[in-house]
Amino acid sequence: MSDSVARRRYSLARLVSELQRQVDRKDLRAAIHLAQMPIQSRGFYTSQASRRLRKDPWARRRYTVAASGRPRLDVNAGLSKKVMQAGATSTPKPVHRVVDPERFVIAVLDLEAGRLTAADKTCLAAARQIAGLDPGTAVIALSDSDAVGLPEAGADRYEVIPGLRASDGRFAVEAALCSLSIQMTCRAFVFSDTALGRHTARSLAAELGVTPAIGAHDIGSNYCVTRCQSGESDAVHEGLMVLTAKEGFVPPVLSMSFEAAPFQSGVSLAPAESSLVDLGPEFSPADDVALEEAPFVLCGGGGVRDWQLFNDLAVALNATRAGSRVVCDAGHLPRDRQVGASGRSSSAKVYLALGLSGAVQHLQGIENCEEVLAVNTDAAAPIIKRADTSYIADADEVMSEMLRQLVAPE
Amino acid sequence: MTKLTRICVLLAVGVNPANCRGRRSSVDAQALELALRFGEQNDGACVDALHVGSPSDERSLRDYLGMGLGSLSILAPEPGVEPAATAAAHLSEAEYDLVLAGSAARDGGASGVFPYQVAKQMALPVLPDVTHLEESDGVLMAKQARERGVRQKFEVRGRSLMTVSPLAPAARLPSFVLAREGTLRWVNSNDERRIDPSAEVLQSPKMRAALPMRKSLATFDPNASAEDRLKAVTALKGGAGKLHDAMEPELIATEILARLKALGVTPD
Amino acid sequence: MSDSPTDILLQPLTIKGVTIRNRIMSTAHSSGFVQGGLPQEQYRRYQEEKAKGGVGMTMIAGTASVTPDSPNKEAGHVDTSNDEIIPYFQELAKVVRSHGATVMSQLGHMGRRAIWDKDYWLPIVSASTIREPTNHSFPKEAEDWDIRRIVRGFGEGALRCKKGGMQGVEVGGAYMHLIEQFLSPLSNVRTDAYGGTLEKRARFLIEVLEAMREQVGDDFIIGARLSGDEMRKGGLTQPEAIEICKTLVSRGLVDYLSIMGGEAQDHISHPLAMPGMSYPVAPFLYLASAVKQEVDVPIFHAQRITDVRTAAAAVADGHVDMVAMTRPHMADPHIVKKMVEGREEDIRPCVGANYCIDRFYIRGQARCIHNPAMGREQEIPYEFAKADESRKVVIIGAGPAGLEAARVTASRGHEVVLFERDAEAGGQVNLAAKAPRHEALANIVQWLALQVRKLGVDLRLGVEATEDLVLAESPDVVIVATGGTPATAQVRGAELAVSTWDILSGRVEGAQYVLVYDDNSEHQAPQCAEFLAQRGSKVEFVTHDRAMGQDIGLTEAALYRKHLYQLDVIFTPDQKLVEIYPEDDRLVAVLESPYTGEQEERLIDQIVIENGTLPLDDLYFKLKPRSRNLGEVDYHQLIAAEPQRVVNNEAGEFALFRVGDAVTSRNIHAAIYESVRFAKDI
Amino acid sequence: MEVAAFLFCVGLGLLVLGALFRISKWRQGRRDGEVAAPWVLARRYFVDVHDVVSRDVYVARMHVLAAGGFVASLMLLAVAVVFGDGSRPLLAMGGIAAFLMGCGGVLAGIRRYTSVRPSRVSAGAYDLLPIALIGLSAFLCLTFWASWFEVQVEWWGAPEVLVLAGGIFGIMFLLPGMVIGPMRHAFAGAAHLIFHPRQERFEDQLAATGLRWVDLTADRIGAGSANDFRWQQLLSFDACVQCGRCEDVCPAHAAGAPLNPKKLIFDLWASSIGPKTDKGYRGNRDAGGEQVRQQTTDALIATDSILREETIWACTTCRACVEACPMLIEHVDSIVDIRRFQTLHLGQVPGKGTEALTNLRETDTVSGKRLEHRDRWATDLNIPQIAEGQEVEVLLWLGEASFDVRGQRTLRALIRILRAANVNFATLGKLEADVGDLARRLGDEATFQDLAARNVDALSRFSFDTIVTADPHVLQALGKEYSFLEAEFPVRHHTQFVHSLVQTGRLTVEALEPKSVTYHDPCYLGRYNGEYDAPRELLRLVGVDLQEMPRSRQKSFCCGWGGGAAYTDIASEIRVPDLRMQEVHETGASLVAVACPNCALMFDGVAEKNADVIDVIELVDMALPTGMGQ
Repeated sequence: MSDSVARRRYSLARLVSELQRQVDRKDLRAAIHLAQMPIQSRGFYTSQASRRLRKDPWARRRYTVAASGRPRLDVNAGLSKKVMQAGATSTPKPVHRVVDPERFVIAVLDLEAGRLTAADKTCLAAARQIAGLDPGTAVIALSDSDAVGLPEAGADRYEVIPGLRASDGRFAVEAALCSLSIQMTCRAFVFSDTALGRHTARSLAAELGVTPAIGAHDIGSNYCVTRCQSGESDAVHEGLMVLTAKEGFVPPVLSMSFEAAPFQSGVSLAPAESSLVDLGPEFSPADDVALEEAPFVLCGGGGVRDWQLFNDLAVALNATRAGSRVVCDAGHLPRDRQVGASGRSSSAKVYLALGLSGAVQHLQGIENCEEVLAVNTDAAAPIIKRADTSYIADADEVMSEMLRQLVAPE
Repeated sequence: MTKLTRICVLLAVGVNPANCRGRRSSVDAQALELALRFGEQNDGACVDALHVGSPSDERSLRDYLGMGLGSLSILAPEPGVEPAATAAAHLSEAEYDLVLAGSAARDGGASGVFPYQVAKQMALPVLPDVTHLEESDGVLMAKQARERGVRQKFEVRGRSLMTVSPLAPAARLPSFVLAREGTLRWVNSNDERRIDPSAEVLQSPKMRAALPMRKSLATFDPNASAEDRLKAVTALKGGAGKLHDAMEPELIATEILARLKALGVTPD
Repeated sequence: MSDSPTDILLQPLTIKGVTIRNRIMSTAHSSGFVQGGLPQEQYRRYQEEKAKGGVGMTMIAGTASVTPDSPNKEAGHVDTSNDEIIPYFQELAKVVRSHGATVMSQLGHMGRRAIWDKDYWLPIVSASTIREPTNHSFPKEAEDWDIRRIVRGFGEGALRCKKGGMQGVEVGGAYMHLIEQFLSPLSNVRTDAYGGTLEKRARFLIEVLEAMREQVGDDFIIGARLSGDEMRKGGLTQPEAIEICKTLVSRGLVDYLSIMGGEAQDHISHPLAMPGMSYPVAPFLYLASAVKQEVDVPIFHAQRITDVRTAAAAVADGHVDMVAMTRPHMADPHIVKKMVEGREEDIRPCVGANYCIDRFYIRGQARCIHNPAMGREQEIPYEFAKADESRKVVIIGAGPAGLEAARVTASRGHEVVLFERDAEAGGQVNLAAKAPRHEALANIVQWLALQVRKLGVDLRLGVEATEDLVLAESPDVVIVATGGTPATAQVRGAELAVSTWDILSGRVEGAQYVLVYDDNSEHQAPQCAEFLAQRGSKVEFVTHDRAMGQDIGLTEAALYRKHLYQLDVIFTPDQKLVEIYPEDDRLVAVLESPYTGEQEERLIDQIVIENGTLPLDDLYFKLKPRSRNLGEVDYHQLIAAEPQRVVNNEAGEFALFRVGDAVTSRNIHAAIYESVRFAKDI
Repeated sequence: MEVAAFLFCVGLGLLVLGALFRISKWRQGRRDGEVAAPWVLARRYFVDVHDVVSRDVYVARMHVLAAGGFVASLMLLAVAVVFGDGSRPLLAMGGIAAFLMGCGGVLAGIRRYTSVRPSRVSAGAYDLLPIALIGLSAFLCLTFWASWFEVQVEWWGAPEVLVLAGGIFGIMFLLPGMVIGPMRHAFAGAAHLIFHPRQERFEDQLAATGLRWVDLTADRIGAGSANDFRWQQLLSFDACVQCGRCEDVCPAHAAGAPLNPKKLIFDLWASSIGPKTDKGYRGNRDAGGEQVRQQTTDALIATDSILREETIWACTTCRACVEACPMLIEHVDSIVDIRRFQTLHLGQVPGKGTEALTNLRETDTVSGKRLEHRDRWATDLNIPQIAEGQEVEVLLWLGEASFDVRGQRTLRALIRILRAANVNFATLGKLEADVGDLARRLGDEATFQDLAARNVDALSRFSFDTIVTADPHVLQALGKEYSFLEAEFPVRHHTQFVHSLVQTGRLTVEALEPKSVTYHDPCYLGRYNGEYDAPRELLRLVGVDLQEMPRSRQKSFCCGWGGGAAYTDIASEIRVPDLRMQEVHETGASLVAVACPNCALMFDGVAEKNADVIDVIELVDMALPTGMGQ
């Protein structure tokens, strides 16, 4: 695309951002045009030169200038449409309330920097499955720090118990949870299906003397099912359940929103000396991690020309590589790197899309990504709609810049 | 602290996922592998193994022997005897510094709890999903497999029980001759505590023939308005949609890198 | 070595003693291949090809009308209202089953979706008198005797299917046909026993199923195709749909359910009910899945499941028991065969252009945008026999026409050289794929290019073929598929305008105020308008026609409207562009109403004209005198699918054919069809 | 004459002592297996050995002259001395014989001292042979000449003393050298021919291609140290001439893998009955084995052993070396013996070998699949499964290939053909376990015998005329290696069976449009089972024009899969299949026809192929008259 074109886009978009994106481009332009027009004509006037009637269809729409100084249309569905496209507004969900509940479902969350992980959401959804909409049963979300998004995820109550997710193998956590189950009727303890979650589930089960259900794929109000004996048979767990839910087998909570009110169980962790000392994490080469697992995916599209650069950047960032169908067809990346409806799907924390236009089918593959960053020359590309942050620029230029800054000494 | 010397690996009989045939549990074998390697690297460390339960499937148990165990102790509690307590008693007697077990010897939700029951009886801390064991100047180091390829490092001061992750190094091929010649040693323990039958019934899940599993799809709120339902199907999830235009590549790069750091996906 | 992920699709499924060999089927759909209300050879061959290709089950008919007041004879539908059908069913069943496939038939009544002035000119009937927006019929409200006779019709129809060797019958209760017209509050405002509560609205369906069961007995498969959610304000909701399904199953009225999403009452609901390339893959799978959760009969599902991997996942994850790949089977009836042979990449993909549906609506017969053999099985084979002698074939132009010609001649065993001026193959299709929502069109040429490469065609990209280059190959056959170049309108100042190609290719950037003038009535102009508007231009769409996209079929036309209106494009039909002249730094377009002769002007920044293409035929005319047939084509032989035998010039060195837009401005299907017609006999 | 007599006696004496010494070495080996009567020597020497030697005419001539002349002249000398027979004809013959030996010496000299010398022959002591021959020849000629003219030779005279020196050197080099020096092969070779570890090969070449059964209850299985070998094997190591013919034909060596069959035999000799070092070795070494190694322990494979672990796993068991060896040494047997020890005693199998064996032990398939899924891919074909009491013509053995898309394509073609010819066939369904070829080649005799038992049990329950398989490894296992269970099944390779179908007119094929095709002989079909013509016949029938590769039929070059090499995957400079595809390319053929799913797999894996890979049977399928086999 020629520079002049690019520049035109920039200037346009600057105007747009100046108007804080509430005003759609076309209305802005219409306003500008309105200013240019001979006022008296109302869009109908005879051309001096040709003596023919001249009509401006746009002028038929009446523009006024609002107090805000922004142009506003009185009859035009267009504006409201655009706002809806931004996806922000949708009808608020009804809130499900529980008043002094007597039965409880305990959901123990891992959290990642105060945010619910995919596994945590599944965990809460599973808890919700068990509690249902029974006004007498409350889902309590336990975590060791404050979390956002609990109401949507299905928590009626929440409590922060510091040190809850300490992975030092001592039984303090289990003890605490046990005491919970003694002081109130717990129907189930649900954990995120992660190393830590499974661990606590098993050791709590040992503590309570019940059989845990790790990776339950079918969860109802009073039962959950796990698959065993090489898929030959199902184990149906009932009574007091200690479980983790198999990823992808619990329907997400949609129709309702929940109170997520603070809760005081009064339990706390008995300070105990542990012989296991956590020395922190060690990262492994990202390209060895499966796409579905990868926390950080670097995805290249047709806009990427320098694939050496792309690969170098992936290494430098320790990101997992991925590509669009076109890219994999062309052999720039192996087939198992293709993201999309007919390829693999990603649920990355960060999905950095470079030079990727984003066909519908590709976007299907990244629906569950938490944050999408896009670099693309075409402001009209579908990926821009999907992205949380988009940059209108040439992918290769940005890549080499990133690489330069990564290697450059601080 | 004392130099770690004595390891015991809890070994169960597993099932091959492809056909229901019994075999050495692959992850238990990995636990044994970890122990054996540790033994090879640290002379003086001795590796024992214990199978709790009836030795119904001798061939599978012998495969463990084939990995280089001189002998495998078998603790076969009487029916009705609490296996974990029995095992715990046996293990504490021998005063092992480290007890290893596979994270889940078989598939199924109930699997993998036995080591915890034992640990509870022995009051040992449990470190789950270990992939790596090493001793450097008297200190035992372990690595744990976490989500997304992360390995958490731990320093172990004192006795503990660890479960070994399937991501640990693959188990060696059993030697036919060693398997043939190794000895299965019957042992017993002083704790013959009985299981409370009522609790038994209460806990153990009911078995039934497998029903088809159903993955839950991204469904849409059936009570939402028709338009919303339609949009949910046809329009894909949209992001915050912040658009930066006419920014210099240099600036973009800086911003992206900063964002990546903020989200903690790039190592500092 | 590994199990293919698609293996799961090869598991047989048994319903009431009928074993379907795999989990892939084709649903009932209108094709227009049924003549006189009877499935005859064309339709038989069409269904047989899928059976040959390994499909598990094919559901024939797309509305097999059970009474005369539902369209049949003149509309290319099946007429099951009398016994005449039975022998035709028997023949069809014999043929399909001989290849190991299962065959069933759908039964239906279109109610108000029928057209009154066709067939027997009988009054149109529906649940209520509400007018049907797409086919414009004003229905009468079904009286008690209407209901009686139609219910009876379903029963007798079912029996005729059974006698006809069908292995099951299905009630067409979706796509806003009569049964859905009763089920849906949108079309049923009755206050009697057949309207009001869900139970009452479902009564008609239940009576129909009971009548059928009574006729065919308990050991015969009866299924129903229903909508899982109409997704229309005031329409049938998901909970209601599930409720209906549960009732049917609990009463043992159905042996399976086929669940789809949406309905088909007006223009815009059609593209949703038959989602094409503008929609995500498998958008409505969740509806079928939700039903499967509630009932324990096998669940079938269709709607934009275009590739076998998606299909496999749908079964493996337990959402459905059978996956219908109906349009994909039009693009390539040998899906299963190729899948089991590990040749997935050789499956001609359904790109979702919906040409099949749209072509049926505007011209009465379904065609696949890039599979010319569909519906022409008598004329065009799927596997080409080797030619007796290997010839040297030179093809100029690697657009759809040239690529298809290369594919066919190469698989006939000829030595093929294919010249392409551009750096990549694809021709105008690459341009069309630049249009919003139409990226998937590129798969048409991607697939052809892959096949051509596999067949070892000597593809010379970036080489502009000249007379000498062609003759240097001393060819036996030359096929000129050079395509065309945009034609500008015959108006004064036309040189001031740009073409849709200029815009879509990005050669010319869209200006602020643009007038798009459509003198083609096809996809090009609306695509270009959408492209411009999406990039911020204010577009006025002017055409000489009654409306935008006159020759675009139902589903695509609706989608263009939807998106262009959303982008605030203004439509100005019934205006002719007569002159363009500059004023200051802008342009003035002079429009004239052909009806009143009045002229008016537009002061704008840019004028885009779509006027089809003019053939690029210099090379053709250069080669013509040296060819044996002097370029002449014998249309009788062409229609009879015989080899071209014209010889006008004994001294001629080669046979010369011209195909696609190199002849005259048409579309993708025309180009590909024309190629294969010549190529198959070379 | 007396001098000669004296020298001769001394030489002979030393020879006897040396022989006893060698025999004592051989006796370290295990006593096991039958031996033949001495007189078979002549036939085996003049037929079997000659077969191989005569492939190199020059060497053959040289050997006849040298060895013949040597033996003859010394015998005549003996007669002359012992019986004091000075008769002129005898002396004349002696002179001539001695002269001919000299000529042999000259030929040997030309081969070893000029540019024609091939790199494969070993240097060192071997290079002294021509001098020894010529020296001895001169000495004997002089001796016989002198006695003819009844003159006394003045040995201390100026020139004579040289001749005498030559004579002494010659005698010592050739007589005692025959047991302790480089000429070992003369004595050991003769013994080897008589006591050959595979007596059966002299009755029927192909009978000896199956591996030997081992007793799994024995306390040592396979060869971990020298005395685990049978004494015949130790003897065979002694018999090596180091002519290097094996080295020339070895695919592993060609690919730069750490294996050189000649060096392997030397190492086996050195570490078992030799000097426990490879210092004395003067031939080409194997990749990675460049520096001299010294061995202290008895273990054949150890950190300091002469033999290295990767060497024994690099072998593809293609038997090219065995076929090429003029001394009929059985390299493959010894390699497998060592592998058996490595696998069954130590459980040490490199690369993917471990995984493959684990799968075989746990699931009866190499890739760890459910047996029930073996014909999943063919649901649409609904292949009949054999039932008890049912009579079928062909039992179709699907094999491991049925888990691989590539192999499935071949099997489809085969099934279409069987249907087209109205052959009544069925499969074993889930009763078919892997035949165990891979397990056995990887040294896991235990798993092999287990699988074999299972299969034999299944097969003996049903009645069929013949088993047909598309996999030569199945052909080999079922046909030859189950004999230890007294189980003999009629097995035929698909090319053999389909060819017979055409011959008996049950199947008709039409010629395809001309393609230029080359055919790759699978080792297990060719060298192992002697089938070279059926596939070629089929290719001829479908009317392709066959471009033979220089290395074809018996001389065929392995694809690199055999012996589990594809699984142990020992590093080499190039991959074996890449080499072979290069040869394919040189024929200019656009297609390489194979008759083994594993060859197909290997060739498909070649990065830049310039020829497509297709199974012979797939070509036949294409050539079916349209409409058939549907």
